[in-house]
Amino acid sequence: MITKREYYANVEGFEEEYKMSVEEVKHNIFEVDVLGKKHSADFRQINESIYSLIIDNKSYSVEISENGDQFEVLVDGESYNIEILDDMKRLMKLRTEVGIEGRQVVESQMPGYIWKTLKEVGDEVKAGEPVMILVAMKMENEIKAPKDGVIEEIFVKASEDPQESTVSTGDKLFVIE
Amino acid sequence: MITKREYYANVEGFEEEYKMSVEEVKHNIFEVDVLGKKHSADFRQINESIYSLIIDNKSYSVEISENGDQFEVLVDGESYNIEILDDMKRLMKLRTEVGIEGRQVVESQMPGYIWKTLKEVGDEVKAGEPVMILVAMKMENEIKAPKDGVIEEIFVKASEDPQESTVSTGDKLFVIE
Amino acid sequence: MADIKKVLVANRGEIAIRIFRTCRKMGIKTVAVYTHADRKAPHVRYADEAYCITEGEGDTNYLKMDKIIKIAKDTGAAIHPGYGFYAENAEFVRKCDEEDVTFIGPKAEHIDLMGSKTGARMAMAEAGVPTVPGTKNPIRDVDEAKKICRDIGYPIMLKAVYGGGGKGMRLVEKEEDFDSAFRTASSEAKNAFGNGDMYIEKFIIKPHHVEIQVLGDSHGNALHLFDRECSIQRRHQKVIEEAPSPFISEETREKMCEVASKAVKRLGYVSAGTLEFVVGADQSFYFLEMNTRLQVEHPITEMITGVDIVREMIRIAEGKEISYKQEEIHRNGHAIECRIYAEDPSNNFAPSPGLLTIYQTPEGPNVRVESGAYQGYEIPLYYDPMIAKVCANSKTREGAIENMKRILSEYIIAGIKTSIPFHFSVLRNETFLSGNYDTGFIDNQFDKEDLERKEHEDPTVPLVAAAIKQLMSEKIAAARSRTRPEVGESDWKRFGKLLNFGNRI
Amino acid sequence: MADIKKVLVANRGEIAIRIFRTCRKMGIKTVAVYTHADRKAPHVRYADEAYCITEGEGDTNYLKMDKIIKIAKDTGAAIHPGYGFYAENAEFVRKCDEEDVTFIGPKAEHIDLMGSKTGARMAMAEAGVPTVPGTKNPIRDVDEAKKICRDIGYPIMLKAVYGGGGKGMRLVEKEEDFDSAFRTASSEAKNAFGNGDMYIEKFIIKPHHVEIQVLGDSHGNALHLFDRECSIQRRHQKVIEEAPSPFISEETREKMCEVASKAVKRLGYVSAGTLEFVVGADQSFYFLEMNTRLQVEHPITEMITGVDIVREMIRIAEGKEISYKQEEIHRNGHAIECRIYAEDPSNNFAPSPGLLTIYQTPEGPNVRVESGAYQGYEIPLYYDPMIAKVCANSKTREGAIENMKRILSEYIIAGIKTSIPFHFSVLRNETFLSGNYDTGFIDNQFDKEDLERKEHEDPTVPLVAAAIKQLMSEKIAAARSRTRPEVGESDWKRFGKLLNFGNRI
Repeated sequence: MITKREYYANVEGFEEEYKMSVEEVKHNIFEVDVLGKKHSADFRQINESIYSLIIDNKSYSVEISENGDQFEVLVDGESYNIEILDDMKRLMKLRTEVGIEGRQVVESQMPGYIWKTLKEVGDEVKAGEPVMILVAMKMENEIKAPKDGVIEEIFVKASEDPQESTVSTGDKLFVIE
Repeated sequence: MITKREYYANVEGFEEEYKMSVEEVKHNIFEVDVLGKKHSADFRQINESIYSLIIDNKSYSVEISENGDQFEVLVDGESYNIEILDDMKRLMKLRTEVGIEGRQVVESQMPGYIWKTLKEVGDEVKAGEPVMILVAMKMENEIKAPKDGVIEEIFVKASEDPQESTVSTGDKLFVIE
Repeated sequence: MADIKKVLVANRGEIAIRIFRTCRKMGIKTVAVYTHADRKAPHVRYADEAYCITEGEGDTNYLKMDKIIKIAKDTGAAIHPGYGFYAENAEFVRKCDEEDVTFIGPKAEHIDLMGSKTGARMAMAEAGVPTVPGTKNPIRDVDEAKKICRDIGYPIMLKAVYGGGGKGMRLVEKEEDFDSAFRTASSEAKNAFGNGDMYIEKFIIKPHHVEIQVLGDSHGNALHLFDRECSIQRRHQKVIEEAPSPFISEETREKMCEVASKAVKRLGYVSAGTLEFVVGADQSFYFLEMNTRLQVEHPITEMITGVDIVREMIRIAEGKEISYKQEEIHRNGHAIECRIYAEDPSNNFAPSPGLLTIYQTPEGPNVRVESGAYQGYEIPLYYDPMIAKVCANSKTREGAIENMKRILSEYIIAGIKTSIPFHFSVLRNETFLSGNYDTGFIDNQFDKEDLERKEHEDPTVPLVAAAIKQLMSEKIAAARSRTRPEVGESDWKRFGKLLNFGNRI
Repeated sequence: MADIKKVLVANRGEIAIRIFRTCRKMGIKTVAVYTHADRKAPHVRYADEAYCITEGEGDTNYLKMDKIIKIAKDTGAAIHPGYGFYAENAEFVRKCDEEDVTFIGPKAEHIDLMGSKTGARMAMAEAGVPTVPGTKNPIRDVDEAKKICRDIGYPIMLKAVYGGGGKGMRLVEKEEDFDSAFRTASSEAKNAFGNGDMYIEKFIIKPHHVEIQVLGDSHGNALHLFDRECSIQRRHQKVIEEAPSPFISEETREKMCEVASKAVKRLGYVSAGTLEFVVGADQSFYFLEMNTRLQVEHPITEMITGVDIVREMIRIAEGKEISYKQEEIHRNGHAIECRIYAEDPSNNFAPSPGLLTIYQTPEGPNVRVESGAYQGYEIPLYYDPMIAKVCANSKTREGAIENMKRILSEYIIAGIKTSIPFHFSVLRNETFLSGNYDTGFIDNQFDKEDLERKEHEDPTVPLVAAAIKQLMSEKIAAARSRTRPEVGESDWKRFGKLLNFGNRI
């Protein structure tokens, strides 16, 4: 049974790395140490995404979206993107933070459908040049080349019928080499 | 695959028995015959209890609670208690509708806790005499004897602590012979 | 008296949240108290600070006077009692005074005075307010009491001296019912208020319950915020209220408002209060009692006057003057409140606590909902069954009723039964629509009228819905018996269990 | 013209429901139209009658002119177009006229006139309304157009002649950007409005977008319902609106309202409309365009004036006079609207359609929500991303902002991302609070100010929450790997799937 863990946390927009420890001292009751400062926290799930958090008698309604080690936390209307890593994951991350170059796969950043492709496989493009147009909720969005290069592969077929060219967030759109 | 059924329906407060047939002609589309009058119905579940029902282009938001063959249907703020039986169940019901007499088990009609018992096993009671007091949401409710007789058994122990004498709807309270 | 920077609400549910809402707007910090059973109640999350006042799961009681006052003192908060619990409790106010904690409400002496209904009637009679004939003293001798009743003439009303909210109250139509009524009412009163003393009052035939909302401050200012009609009652419990009353004449309204605000001034009453009157068919009115607290139905007065009563209570507790002069208070349109109870109208209004599997509140214009519930919340067994109050307003009474019907049709609650279908029936009732209904209307007249109305309804739509649902259930059962012979639960049941599971995490 | 007994709304989502709400109150029956994709959209259940206008799942298009008009004719309904779709479509109005179907909106000739922005500016200039310098005619020759721009001076604005709502519109800061901007804007316009014609307009530095709501009837009466400030825009899309404008002076307001209502009278304009103005830092104002429809942001005008604009539109379509005289229209307090979009503010506002697993709307006083969503609803990909508008009012602007913060904190949506956190950031921004922000504020200035504000926040609470959640997830994963090595889904994921399942039944 896991009851105590040490973490390293990063908050988007804040430079500091936060060293933390969390211990479940009773059911629903946690002792949390943030940069050496101890807090007593009573944490309850209210529904799929809302939690009631009472820290040292201060009460918060907190919305949490979890995606692996990434957390989006909404407190009092303020949104925070937080990464929580343990020793091992932190190490792995530091190792892979050396840059990648060369071939790049462009993925869709939003759901929608590909209304038009402006380039074909083999075309040379400049960084910032539009390659295709994605329509989502009636708005046209140009999908641009992230760098100078040649279009190596296109994964989607454009269509004016939304049913035939739907893409989801994260779907591969094209490869530029 | 069941696609067509014949039913007999009763609606509380209405004397008539309604002969009906229901046929699923397409996914979500039904032909329903009520006393010889045909209706075309498009029926969709919206959430746990709400259904969108379009009958001959008239649109209804319908709340349905189902309990065996008993349905409580809320339409346009009006509540209907309906029983839907097939041939066989209707026959069985007609058979058992000859009265029951003698020993009666009294069940709780609401959740709450038994605050006080006023009678003991062996006591003679008259119809309408209070036997125990059930407290639910701060209100006291006298549980009365349904007939003249003798208390044969009491299933609950009264207590001023709600935790110790909680009863649910349908819990047996006492037997009168 | 210093400005209030923080407010502790010694209450739960919708009224705690309602008070917090005003505090937020005023930039005042908020403190919630809660029992173990209420850890996931919404008022806990709504506050800036939250303190548990019970020792364990078994204790569901909010009446923890010393603990609550200590929390207020330690956090530097003033206390608002809401209604119920410590509202109208003079001892609580005195303890607050001793501990130098600001109490947002009336003075202990006025709570004491109005807490004894016999004392209240004497004081009001002295202040020029007409009162109902009856005994002034608690019943000590049942035979003696019966004699008095014979003199006044039946029907009479038995009332708890320290009661309120419809509890410990019984109508006695004839002498042979007196003993049983006295016993149960007195016992209920003793249990609810710690004192079983009862008194007798003349029962007015076809009475209307009309009340006047008042405010007084520590500078001797007093004013009224007009009237509310509260005659739609089930077993003496208000269910629908209107502002203004559709029954009283403008002349009666003026007279009632005037005696009420004059009495408040004369008594030196401070904070919000309500004078309840019984009004006869001939528009004669008698003072019944004064509620020395914020009432459940105060929002309809706020809707027609634009005055935030909680804000005024806080300002008055800070020692400030009321923000308005009487001549600045205007009535604007009509407002109606429906109280939504967790009870089953088709099963004799049996309490219906449980898990809210669906909870959708109404939207659109001219609506105000104050609730203490949310989807996935399990309504506890231990507290008041009122889960929300819904208010509608409009320029006219007809408009407010139409709005309320529209609003209730958008209010969808599943998992428990609620009084919403009952409200619909009332809003469609001819007597209610006429605006001339007395306090006996629901208990004596309504069911019969409602049955007659329903006879003319066509049950085709609900029949079609139920029959299709039956067919679909049979299909699912048949499919299941082929593929999963051992499992008996539907997907929707599992859905409910998961909700429940989420609730227990 | 006869009284309207039934209204078909040729629209979907919140605006269909908003119009139905007024119809219900007026005792008018309602008709919904829907596509296969929208069978479970809430407007379908909200209406008395519902007609599917598509042939199959693949067709998600609401633009079915002949079908819609035929349904209206067959059911005896008048048609309200809402906004978008057939609003501001003169051909649709002419077809209605031909088929003897009442159209609840302006005359075809005025839609035509105002639909061409160049024509509109000429007409308004003639009616004495000041207009912005620019070309009057659609661009035919790009080089010629560039020359004109050089004359007027950059920055200039490219606008779709038949456009509206921010689509087909591009700001061009310098000549080398002209080609690309013209191409994308014209293509967008052609796709959205069936016509790619563009015109050029002088771009006012630090401009405010202030608009005047007007009403005209067929008896020659015309009046204004005061102003709205709509300068909080993201990429030319309004996100927050206020009534009244905190920027313009009383003198400017009076002048603008007067020229607007005079122009309406002079044009013989009938029904509700809006004159959009650009106001410079020096309070000079120029007519931009007239929207010949009900606007998204009309509720804030309703909140400060008490006028139900949809009710007036229906009455005007019945041939009645406007229910008010100008001198009966008073401003009362301040109202703010936040548009809630299904988009992710922390991911560059990418659209975020999907299943609403949690949908709790705000309660309490001084709030109005108009939404077309509910818990368990799957927001479709095919339609506008606005899922709701939330309005707050109060006596003062400060009060309305405080109320809105309280209200948004009660608005809980999960399953998709929404613009609610963005609104919070704006409501806390010093420039917004000062009331002096121009239309470039969000796009050019806000992000930097918001980052600076956030730097001072303490992330302890979200850190504690995330760390506890991580610990709990690890616990659950560890427990699962012991007991069910093959299953990877959490109970909450299953919960979501069940919701989804319920949705598909």
